Amino acid sequence: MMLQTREFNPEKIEQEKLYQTMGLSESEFEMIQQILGRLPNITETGIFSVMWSEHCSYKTSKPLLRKFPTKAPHVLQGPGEGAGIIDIGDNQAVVFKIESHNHPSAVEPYQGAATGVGGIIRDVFSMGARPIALMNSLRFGNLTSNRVKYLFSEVVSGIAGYGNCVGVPTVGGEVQFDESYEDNPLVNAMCIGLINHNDIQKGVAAGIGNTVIYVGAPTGRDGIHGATFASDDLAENVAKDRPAVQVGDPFMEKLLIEACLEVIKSDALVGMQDMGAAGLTSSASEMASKAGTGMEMNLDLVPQREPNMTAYELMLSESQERMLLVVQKGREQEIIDIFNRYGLHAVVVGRVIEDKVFRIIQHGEIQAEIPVDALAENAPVYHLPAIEAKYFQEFQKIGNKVPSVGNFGDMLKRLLQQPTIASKEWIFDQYDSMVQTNTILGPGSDAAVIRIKGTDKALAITTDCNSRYIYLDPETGGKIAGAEAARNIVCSGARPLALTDGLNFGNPTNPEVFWQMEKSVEGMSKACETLGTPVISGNVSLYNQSKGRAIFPTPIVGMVGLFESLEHITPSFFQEAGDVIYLIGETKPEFGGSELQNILEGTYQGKAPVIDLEVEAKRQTQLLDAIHKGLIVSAHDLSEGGLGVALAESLFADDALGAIIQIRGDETVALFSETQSRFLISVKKENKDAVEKVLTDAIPIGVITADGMLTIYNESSIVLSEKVAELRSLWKGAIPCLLK
Amino acid sequence: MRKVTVFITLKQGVLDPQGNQVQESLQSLGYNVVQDVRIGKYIELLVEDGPDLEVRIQEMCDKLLVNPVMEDYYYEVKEDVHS
Amino acid sequence: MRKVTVFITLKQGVLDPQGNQVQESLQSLGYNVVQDVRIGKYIELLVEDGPDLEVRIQEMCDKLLVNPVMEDYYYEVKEDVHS
Amino acid sequence: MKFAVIVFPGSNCDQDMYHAVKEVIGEEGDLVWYQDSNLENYDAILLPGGFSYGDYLRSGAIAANSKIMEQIKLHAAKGKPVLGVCNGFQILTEAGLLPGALLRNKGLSFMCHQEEIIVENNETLFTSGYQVGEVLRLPIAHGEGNYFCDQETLRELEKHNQIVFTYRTNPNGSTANIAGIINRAGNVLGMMPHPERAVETLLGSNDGLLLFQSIIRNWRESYDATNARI
Ligand SMILES: Nc1ncnc2c1ncn2[C@@H]1O[C@H](COP(=O)(O)OP(=O)(O)O)[C@@H](O)[C@H]1O
Ligand SMILES: [Mg+2]
Repeated sequence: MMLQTREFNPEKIEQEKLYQTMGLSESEFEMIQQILGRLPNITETGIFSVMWSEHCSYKTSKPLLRKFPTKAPHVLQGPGEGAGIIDIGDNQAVVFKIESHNHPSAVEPYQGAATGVGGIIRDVFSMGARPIALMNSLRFGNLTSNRVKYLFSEVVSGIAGYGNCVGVPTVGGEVQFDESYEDNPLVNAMCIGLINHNDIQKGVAAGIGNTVIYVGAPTGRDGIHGATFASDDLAENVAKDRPAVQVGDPFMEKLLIEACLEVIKSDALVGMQDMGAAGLTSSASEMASKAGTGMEMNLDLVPQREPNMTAYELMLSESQERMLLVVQKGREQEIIDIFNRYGLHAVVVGRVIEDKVFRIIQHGEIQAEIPVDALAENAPVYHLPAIEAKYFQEFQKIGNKVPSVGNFGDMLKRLLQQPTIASKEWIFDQYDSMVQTNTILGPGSDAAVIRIKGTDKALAITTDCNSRYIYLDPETGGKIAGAEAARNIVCSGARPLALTDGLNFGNPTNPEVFWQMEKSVEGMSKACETLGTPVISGNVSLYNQSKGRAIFPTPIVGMVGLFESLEHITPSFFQEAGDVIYLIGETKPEFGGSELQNILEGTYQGKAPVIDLEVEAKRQTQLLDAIHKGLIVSAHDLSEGGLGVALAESLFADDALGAIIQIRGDETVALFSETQSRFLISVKKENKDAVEKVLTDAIPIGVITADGMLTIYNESSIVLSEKVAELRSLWKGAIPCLLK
Repeated sequence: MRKVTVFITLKQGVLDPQGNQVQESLQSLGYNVVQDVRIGKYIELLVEDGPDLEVRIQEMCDKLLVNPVMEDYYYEVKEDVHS
Repeated sequence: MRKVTVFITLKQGVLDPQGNQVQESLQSLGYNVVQDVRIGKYIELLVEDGPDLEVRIQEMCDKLLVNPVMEDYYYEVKEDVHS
Repeated sequence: MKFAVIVFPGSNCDQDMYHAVKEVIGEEGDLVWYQDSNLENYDAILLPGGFSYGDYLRSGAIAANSKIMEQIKLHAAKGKPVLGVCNGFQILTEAGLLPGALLRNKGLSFMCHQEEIIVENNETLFTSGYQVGEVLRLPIAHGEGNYFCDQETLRELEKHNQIVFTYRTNPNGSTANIAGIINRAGNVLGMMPHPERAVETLLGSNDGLLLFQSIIRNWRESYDATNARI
């Protein structure tokens, strides 16, 4: 959209309702007139439209976000800043956040994913933290159409291309494939940083008279209206959004990381923020609003990539790799020198003023003057109606019946080849998961484990969200998402600390969609409360729908846990023949939203598995206790595909190992039900008594062998007996095979 | 058999970090005469001749070779190649 | 100001896996007429005009733009560009 | 012994290399920014991995044209050790300190995992601690590690025993499975696998440790020899 400022005078904007094409409603336009006491010009209208977009203002999701528990003694920074911060002792803290880049990735998957990674890294180092790990959570349609395969492989290369170049290891993630994401892939990236308490940096424009400095890439015409674009139905004709494509420059970002982390050490720095969605506009107005000041900026000083850029374009551009700093007046040069040493351009573009307004000057004229709080704080908030979805009421009436499975061995093989279950090696082999030499367990284990150099501590990181359960039953599914993330952390031997959430939904003005949002947030909140993991940051991505069809509700949980000792690190794979295998938790016939249902019925219906958060918390506490006592050799949680899949996965580290397992009752239930709050552990024979004392719900189900076979009995009859090597090669080959 | 060359460039306004870096490097090597660098792709195809050659080339570009979201292209049909 | 275009190709004998893959994809899209695909670089330079223009271009190619171990190149000096 | 780890804009394994040399092995070392070009006081130069200059144009090409390379060439000409790992290897070939070039991986994707690396030559100051035929588990992490040279160069490399490391199973299409080569003089080694990522069992392998220890031991021996002569 190339708007020529001159052609659009304020009267015309009002009369022809041009503000609507920018995503502002009539009542919002009226609010703007009241705030300004006059009609806004085109630049001002643009500024309001991006700042009041869902992406920047959370105008429809704010009431829901308030439900999340956000406080705990170890929370140093909750939601509100670039990223949240958690204390991990010894004057150290971890900083993390997740962010979506769904719409850009649908239009240009490589660059969309790459710039998504770039953006979340900036959120973390702008707090003063060194980025130490990346995760990603992806959703695509079924890997059958060429378009989906293209989106999938380009998104993965985009994440790799950016993350590998900046030198931050991508240590894990998750991906699911379901039809509902066919036209609306989800690309959520999470970044984790490490910081010393005294380096914590906030995005504030404090101190009247202080200087505003712009650093990084020059501003171009790319990504104009990216923020509003991210807040609207994905246009069926993506062609018209083409000019919105932003190209990432990971090399520039790497220089920015190093330079900014050096600048942080200088007491001349007052505040720093990255220019994310809505670029200059949001960073400047948010920094001023947080400090209770105003800001004046001269656009003639802003580095520009193209000639003749208008104020409108400069303020709305989403060019990547840019930062805004406020530094003490008189000390600009020392900061500029640091950037120059890294080959980066840093220029003075404005100053902090007393008037709490955001004033933009270009060519000697005031182009915009807006009260800062109106932009950053006082955006309208909507309480949208929620209606319990019809499909949900139908699903609740369906009883739990056990599907019939012919050959259990064959079914296990089919399950292992389902792309959602199959090995993700094709993805993570493309990521540098080891740079920075801290990765103890990289992609491929339940949670990634990163050591903290110079200490005996380590972090466990995971992302999880089974959106099928959330679709069937948003509240239960929300609880499961929180619980599953904690489960993965606990299996690795770490204590869950806190989480970041990435809320991806359809159009919130559809009351059934809003109901999904509300219920899943409530479910997640309950899980957070019971498991003691506050929410410290997050992101909302709405309007993920096209042709009137919304994605499955997908509130992703990114969780971080702490190891107080490296000795607690526990693998998810079986380790040695002779060890005893236990299943923690009883199994019920629960197939709603299961992978088995997907295979047999090609759809999801019925009830989601039930979850009792108290039971979940008890088992997690007991397991962690047993791990800390040194009683557990390996631990893996049960998720998609149930016990059968978990057993196979536990054997995939070493072809030589096998297992003999004894199940009871209905084989289909025992092997493939997706009952929650279950774990698969292996222990030394001599520790059996001690284990049973601590883990009150643990039932011995078998033993690890050295024969490379997975053999499962029910009483005395063989249910299945398969070569581990064969299972493994099917599991490993499934995704590459689908992409051929 | 025809040799076809396709020239793919980044659309105007699309950032070319690679080109920018090469320009800077050329300048630091003393080539201050270089005012701008843009880096694109150069594809050589060997295609069987036929009446609809040009139509096919355009189709191939639109479907696969060129990313229309970010790139522009033009092509040249060159000499007969005897195979 | 002159526009200079540099065409860089992989030397004969150097494998071009990307070209091969594109060829395969074209064939699977039904373009069996495509017998060979080679992918190279296409660099557009904007250079101040001068008597030794061509010498400089060759120097820049030899020093930085092209790696003679694996690449060949040719270039064209195009129209005057008014700046 | 004093190591210089050269940091180019975009290097990203510089800290890892430094950590390996300094914290794990306990030797002296500095991170040297590419503009601080006095390398005279260093005994060995380490060119770390990463994406110098974003890998733009060709990986290693722009760094190979930077001023500090003159110093590095001087250092190499004196017979002092130079080790280039991954991007460092790419820089060394681009700078002409080692023959050949590193092309895009045959499979076109970046790849990162542990590989089995065979020691082909242990008569170098970098590998004297290993046995010929020994299999090392070392991580690789590269998109352009496909070593290429023409037949003539390959014969030369073979003839002078310059192939130091090969892959047990070729992951990237490299000519003759080459994972690392050394110059004729035997003091400049380039390799795609990352020994600095394999110095602690906690992270999966310490098979790279002996490489650094070989450099140090050989330096000590020649240092002692020189001192004895004086
Ligand atoms: N998009 C991705 N990026 C990086 N790693 C991934 C990705 N998807 C899956 N993985 C890795 O593959 C392994 C298996 O993932 P998943 O099947 O989702 O595990 P789980 O069901 O235990 O959560 C995990 O270690 C995870 O980190
Ligand atoms: Mg798991």
